[in-house]
Amino acid sequence: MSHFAFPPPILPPGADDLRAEVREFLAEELAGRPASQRIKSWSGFDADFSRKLGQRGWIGMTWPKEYGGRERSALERYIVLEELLAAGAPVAAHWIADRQSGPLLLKEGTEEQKRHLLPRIAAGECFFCIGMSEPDSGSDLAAVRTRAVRTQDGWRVNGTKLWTTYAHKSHYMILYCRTGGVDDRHGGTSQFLVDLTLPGITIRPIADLSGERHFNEVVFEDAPLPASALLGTEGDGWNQVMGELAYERSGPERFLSTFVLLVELIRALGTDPSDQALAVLGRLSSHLAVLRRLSRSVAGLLQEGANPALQAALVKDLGAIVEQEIPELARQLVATEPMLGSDDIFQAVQGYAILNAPAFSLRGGTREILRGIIARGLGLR
Amino acid sequence: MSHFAFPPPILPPGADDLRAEVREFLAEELAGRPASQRIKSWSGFDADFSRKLGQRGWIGMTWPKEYGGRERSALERYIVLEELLAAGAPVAAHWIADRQSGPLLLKEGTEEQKRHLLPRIAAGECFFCIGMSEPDSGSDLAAVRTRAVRTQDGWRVNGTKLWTTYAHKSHYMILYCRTGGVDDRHGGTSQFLVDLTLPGITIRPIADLSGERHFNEVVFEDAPLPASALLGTEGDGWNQVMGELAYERSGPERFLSTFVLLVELIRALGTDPSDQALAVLGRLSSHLAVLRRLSRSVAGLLQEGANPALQAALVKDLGAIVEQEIPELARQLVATEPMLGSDDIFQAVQGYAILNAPAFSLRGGTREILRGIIARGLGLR
Amino acid sequence: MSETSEIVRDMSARLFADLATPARLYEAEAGVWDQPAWDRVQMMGLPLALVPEEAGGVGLEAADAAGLVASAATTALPVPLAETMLANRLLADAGLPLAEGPATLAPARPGDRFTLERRGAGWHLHGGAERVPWASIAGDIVIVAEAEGQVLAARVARSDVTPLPGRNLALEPRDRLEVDLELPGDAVAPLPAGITICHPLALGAAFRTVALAGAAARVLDMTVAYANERSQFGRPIGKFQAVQQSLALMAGQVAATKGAADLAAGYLDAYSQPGEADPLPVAIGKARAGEAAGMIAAIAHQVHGAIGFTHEHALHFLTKRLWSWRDEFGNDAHWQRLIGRRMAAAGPEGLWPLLTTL
Amino acid sequence: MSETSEIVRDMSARLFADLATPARLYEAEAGVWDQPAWDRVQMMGLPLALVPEEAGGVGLEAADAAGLVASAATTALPVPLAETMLANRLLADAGLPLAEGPATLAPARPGDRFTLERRGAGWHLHGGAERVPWASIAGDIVIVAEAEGQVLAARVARSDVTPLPGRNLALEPRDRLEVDLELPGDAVAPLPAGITICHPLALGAAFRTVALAGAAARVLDMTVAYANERSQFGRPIGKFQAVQQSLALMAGQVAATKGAADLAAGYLDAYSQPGEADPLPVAIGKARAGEAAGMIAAIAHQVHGAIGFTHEHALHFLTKRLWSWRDEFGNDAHWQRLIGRRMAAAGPEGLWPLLTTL
Repeated sequence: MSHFAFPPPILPPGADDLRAEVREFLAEELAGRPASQRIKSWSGFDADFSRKLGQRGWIGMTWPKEYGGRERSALERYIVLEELLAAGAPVAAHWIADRQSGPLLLKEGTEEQKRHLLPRIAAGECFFCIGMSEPDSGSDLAAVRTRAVRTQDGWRVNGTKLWTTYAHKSHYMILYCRTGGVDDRHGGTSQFLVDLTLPGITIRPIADLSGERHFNEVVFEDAPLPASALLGTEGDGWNQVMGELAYERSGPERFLSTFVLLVELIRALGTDPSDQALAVLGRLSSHLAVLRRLSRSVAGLLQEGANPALQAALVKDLGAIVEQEIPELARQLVATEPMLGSDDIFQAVQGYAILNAPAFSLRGGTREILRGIIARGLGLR
Repeated sequence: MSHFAFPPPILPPGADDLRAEVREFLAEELAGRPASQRIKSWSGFDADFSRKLGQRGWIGMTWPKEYGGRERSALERYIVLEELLAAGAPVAAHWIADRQSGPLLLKEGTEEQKRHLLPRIAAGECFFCIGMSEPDSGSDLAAVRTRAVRTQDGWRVNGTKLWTTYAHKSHYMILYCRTGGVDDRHGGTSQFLVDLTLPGITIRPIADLSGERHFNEVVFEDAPLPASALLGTEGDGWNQVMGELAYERSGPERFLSTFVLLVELIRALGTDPSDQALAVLGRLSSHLAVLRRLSRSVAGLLQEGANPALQAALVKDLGAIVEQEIPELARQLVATEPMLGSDDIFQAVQGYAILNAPAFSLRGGTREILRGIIARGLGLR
Repeated sequence: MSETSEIVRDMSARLFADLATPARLYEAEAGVWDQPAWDRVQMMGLPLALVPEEAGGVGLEAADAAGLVASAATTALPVPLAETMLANRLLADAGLPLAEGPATLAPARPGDRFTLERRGAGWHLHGGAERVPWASIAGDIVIVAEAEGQVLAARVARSDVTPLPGRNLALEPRDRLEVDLELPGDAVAPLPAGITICHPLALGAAFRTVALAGAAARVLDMTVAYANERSQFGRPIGKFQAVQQSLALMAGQVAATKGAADLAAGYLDAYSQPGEADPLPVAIGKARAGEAAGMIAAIAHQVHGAIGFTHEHALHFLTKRLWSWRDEFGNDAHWQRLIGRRMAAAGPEGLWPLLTTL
Repeated sequence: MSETSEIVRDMSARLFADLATPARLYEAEAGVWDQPAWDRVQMMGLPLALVPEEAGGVGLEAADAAGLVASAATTALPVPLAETMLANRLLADAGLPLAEGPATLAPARPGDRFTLERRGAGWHLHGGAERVPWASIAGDIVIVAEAEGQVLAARVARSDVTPLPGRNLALEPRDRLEVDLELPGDAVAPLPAGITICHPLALGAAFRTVALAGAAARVLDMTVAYANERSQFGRPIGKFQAVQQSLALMAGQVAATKGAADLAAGYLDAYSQPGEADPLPVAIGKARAGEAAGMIAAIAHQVHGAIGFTHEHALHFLTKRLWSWRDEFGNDAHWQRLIGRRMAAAGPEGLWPLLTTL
C-alpha cells in the first residue's frame, strides 16, 4: 500500500520568531521594489541583497558553523526560503550556491575547497552557476561532450555549456563533463569546481524570449584547471549529480514562481470578487497550501537523511502545474492585454508571468523526464 | 504548411426542411422519454424506434436505392444523426449497422450479402454488432486469437470476443478473426458475417459499473459458418477494418454523448446564471459549435471520397475531451450529489454521465492509440 | 504515533481487508446491510476512536483516527465508520450518552438547517436535511442546530424518524431526513464554545477528505499493478511512456490528497482548542482532494481500459466512492468559494500570512 | 475559390515569406516600422481585399481575405494588414474615402466608447480607447460610434491625434487613443443598417481568430519539424510516445482554431446581408481559438525545450503573437460570457436550434 509517504512536517521551535524576523527584514529591504520586479521571483539578481541576507545568517543556514553556517534545521531554512519567494525578493545571486553547490561541496568537497568557499557563499559574496546542459545534451545528461583531459598539473577543458543561468555574474561554475570514454555513458563523467576568471573560458549571454539575458553559452577552449578543481571522485559525476536532485526539486521555488501575480490578482479583484473569482482564488490557494505541506514534508525527510527522490519529483511536477496555471486563470478573471514594462502593474506582472511560465516545466528536468522518474519510483517496470 | 484541411461543409439543398421534419418526428416520438433515459444517447436501445426511423428512410440514407437506401448525401445523413443524438433518441439498435456494417457490406460484400441484408438494415429491422476485441486484444487488434478454420462447406470458428456491445440483441456480428498464421500479425486476418443464431455461439452479458448490461462476452465453440459468411477477401481483414475507422471516428456521436446533460444544466441554471456559469456555457458551446463544424467537414470529405483519417481522429479526440468535461464542469456550477434513478432529473442525468464518461476515451480506440495515429498522421517519425 | 495506536492501526487494516470481500461489497450494493461486518468493527471499539478516554472512548489522536478512516476507505468497507466516530465525538462533546450501534450526523449538506426550540422541559426539533449518510441504517442520528445563541447537539433515535432512502453512486445509503419531533430535555445539550453551526459539515468534510485520500492511494496501487500485469503489443502497458506519464500525473494527484487529508484531519484536533474552530484547513483539504478525485478516477479507468469498466472488476468500488465522496459534505466548488472569501478578505498583503498559518 | 483568388493567395504567401525575415522581425521588435514591407503589401492591393470592386477595391470573398490574414500571420509579418483591410471595409461601407496607407479601427476593446455629436455642419468626436492596434503607425483611424440612433464611422487622420504608445507581448504597437476633435461633415457617415456598436470589436475579433489559426498552424509545423530533427537519448524526440501524445493534443487544438476561424470569418460575409449582424459566430470563433492559443504555445515550448525559449530561435515570434492576440478585441472570457448569455436566453429547448444555425 502507498508507495510514498509525506509525514507531517514538524514545526521547528522558534519558527514564528524567525518568520517574523524575516518578514521585518523584507518589509524594509523590498519597500521600493515594485511587483513588476518582484514577479521575477528567484530569477531576480541583486548581489547587494544577497550580501545582506548573508549578513543575517540566512545563506547556508543548515551548514556547520566551522564553514560559516548556522547549524539550523532544514525547516528553519525552509521558512526563510518561502518568505523570500513569497515576497518576490531578488535571490538569484546566491540561490544556486545555497541550494546546490554548497551542499555538494559539503558532501564531496575537499577540506580545502570547503574552507575556501563555504564561508564566502554563506556571506552572500560568492555566486555559483551550474554547467550541466550542452547544445546536444539537454534532458539527456549522459550525452555531455565537454571533456576534461588530465595534464601534468591539472586538467584541460574543451567544450560548450549552454543555458548556464547567470554564468556571466557568477564566480564559480560546477562543471559536469566527461573525463572517461564515451561508451561509458554514466561512468565516464566527473564534476569540477571552475573559477570563471580562468583563461580559455568565454561567456556569451543569450537573450530569452522576453529579451532578458539570464542564460549563457560558456565556451571552454583549452581552459586549464588546477588539479584541485576536481570535485568529488573522478568518474563519479553522474552519481553525484543525481544526488543533488532532491534538493533541487522539492523547494518552495517549485510552486511560488508566480505567487506575486496571485497577490496582484487579489489586489485587482478588490474586496468583492465574483463567485467565479472566489472559486479560482480558493482553488489556487488550496493547491498552494497543499503543496506547501508536501514540500515542507520533503524538507523534513531530507533533514532526517531519508531519500525522498520520488516525493521531490512529485512536488516539482505538481508545483509547475500550478505556477503555470496562475497566469492562465488570472486572465480569465481580469481582462488585460499583458505588456512588459507597463505602468499598470497587473498588466506588467501578467506579461512577465506569461512569457516565463513555459520555463517552469523545463528547468530542473523537463516535465516528461520528471514523470518518467516518478513512474519508475512507482514501480512501473 | 498545414498537415490537414477542414474545408467548410457545404449545406445540402433542402437541409432545413429535412431538419424540421426530423425534429417534428422526434418531438412526437420522444415526448414521454425523460432526460434520465435520453442521457443514454447512442447507448439507448429501442427496436421499435429504430423500425420507425427505417420507415422514415433515415437508416442507410446514403446507400443506393436498389439496396433499400435513399441515395441522399452524407451531409443530409449528418443532419438526421445529429438531431437524433441531440434529442437523446434511443438509436443503439441500428447504430452500428447504419454507421459501419452497412457501409462495409456495400464496399466488401457479395451481391447476395448486400441484397439479403442491406434492405433489412435500412428498414430498421436488422441489427449488428462488432466482434473485434478479445480478452487479450483490446487496443492491439493484431493480437486477436479467435480463429476461423476452413471446413468442407465453410468455416469453423473458435475463440472468445469481449466487450461486444449489444451482441445479445443483435442479429449479426461482423467478426474479425484470424484465418492465417499468427506470425503474420496483420495479413492473417479476415472478416465474417456471423448469424448469431447459429449453434456454437454463446452470448453472456457483462454488467458495467453502473449495473447496465450492454457489453457481452461471445464465445465461439466450433461454431460452423457457411462459406458465404466470408466478408470481403480472406486475409484482408486488417485493411478492411482500418478502412472502417474514419466512419467510426468523426461522427456527431463523438462529441454529443453528454449533450442532454448540458441541456439539463441550462435548465438547472435558470434564466439568470452567474458570470461563472455564463463563461462555462459559452466555453462548452464554443467547443460544440467548432466540433460540429469540423465533424461536418469530415462528412463532406468522406462524401467526396477523400480519406480524412487524420481529421477523423482529431475530431474524436477533441470530442471525447468535451464529452467528458461536461459532467465535470456541470458539478462546479450546480451542487448535486449524483444518484442513478433519482426523481431529481439533474441528479439522475449527472449520475449517468459521471459513470459513463470514462468510456468515451476508450471506445472506438483508446485516447492513447488515437493520439499515436494522429502523431503518425502529422509526420512524426 | 504511540505503540497502541500502531497496533490498532495494523489490526484494523487486517480486519477491514478481511471484511470487505467482493462478495460482501456486491451484497451491500444490492442494499444488504452488513451487520456482521459492523459487529466486528464495533467489537474493536473503532466507533469510539475519537471519544476521549474519560468519556468512555478510545481517545485516539485525530491523525490516528483519520488513519483508520483512510484504511477503511482503501477497502470500500460498506459501514458508517467515519459517521459513527463523528457522531460519538459530538455526543461526547455535548456530554450526551454515546451511540450503541451505527450512528450518523446531520446536516450533511451546505444550506440544510434544523431549528431547535425549547418546549416546556424538552425541545422541539424541526427541519430537514438531504443526503444524510447511512441515516436509514443508523441507530442514532446526531443533529446539530442553533438555539438561544448556542450550538447544540440533539440525539435522535432513528426509530423516531423515517428517512427517505437514497443512494450515492457507490450505492451507499444517503437519505432524506424530515424531522418534526418533541425531544426530552436530556436529549439536547450545547457543544463547546467556539463551535459554529457549520461544525457537522466541517467534521464530515474532514473525514471525507481522509477517505478520498485512502481510496485514491488504493486506486493508484491497483492501477500500477494492472499496468505491470496487462500486456498489449507484446509488453506490459506500464512500459509505454504514455501510460507512465499518466500514472505519474495520477500519483501527483494522489500525493495532493495525502497533503489535503493531513490538513483536514488537523481540524479534529484544532477545534478542541479554545477559540473559534476554523474550518479553513478542512475547506482546503476537501477542495483539493475533491478536485483530485475526478482526475484520479479518470486516469485509473483510462489505464484499466474496458476491464475496469465492468462490474466484475473491483476498481469501480473505489472509483464510484471517489465520484461520490467528492460531492458529499460540500463539494470542491463549495469549499473553494469559502477559501476564496477568506483569501479575498485577507487581501493582497494578508494572503501569504494566512497561508502560512496552515 | 476563384482562379484569381488562388493566384492572389499564392503570390501573397510568397511575398509574406520573403518579407518576414528574422532580421526584419527583430527590427520590428526594436520599434522600427517596416515601410518597405508595407509598400510591397500595398502594391499588391491587399489592404483593399475586403472592399467591393465597385468601391475601388479587390472585392475578395471573406474566406479568401481571411486566408490572406492567416497567411500573413504564419510569418508574423509586422504590418497592420488585417487592421487596414477592416478599416477600408468600414470606410467603403460608410461611403467614405479609402485610406491611402496603413490604417486601423477603434475601439478595439470591450467597453471602450467614443461619442459623436453634431456641431454645425460638422461633428464633435470625443472619447478614448486603449490598445488600438498600430494607431501610432496608421495614417487613418476609423472610429465607430453611435449618434442620433445610428452607428457611424468617422475617418480620423492620425496627424490630428496623438496616440500614446504601448506594445503587446510580441512588441506590436498597441496604443492609447484620446480624442477630442472637430471633424468636417464629410468625415463621418452612417454604416449600413443592422450594424451595431459592437461591430469594430467583432470585425477585429474575427480577424484575430483567423490570425490565431494561421500562427497556430505554423507553430505546429515548426514543432513537428523540430521533434523530427532534434535527438535526445539517441533518437529523434518525435519518436518518444510522450512527445507524440503532446503533439497530437496540440494538433487537436490547431484543428479547433481552423474550425473557429471558418466560423468567425463567416461574419464578414454575413453582416452584409440584410438584418442584424449577429456576432455569435465571431464570439464562438474567438473564444475557441483564444482558449486553444495558450495550450498550443505551451506545448510548442515544452517540445522545443530551452532552444525555443531563446530570442534567437524564431518560435517566439509566433508564440508571443498567440499570447497577445488571444487577449485582443475581447479575450476568450469576454466572448464566452456573450455566448453564455445567448445560450441561457435560448434556454434548454433553444440551445440546440441555436447551435445548428452556425
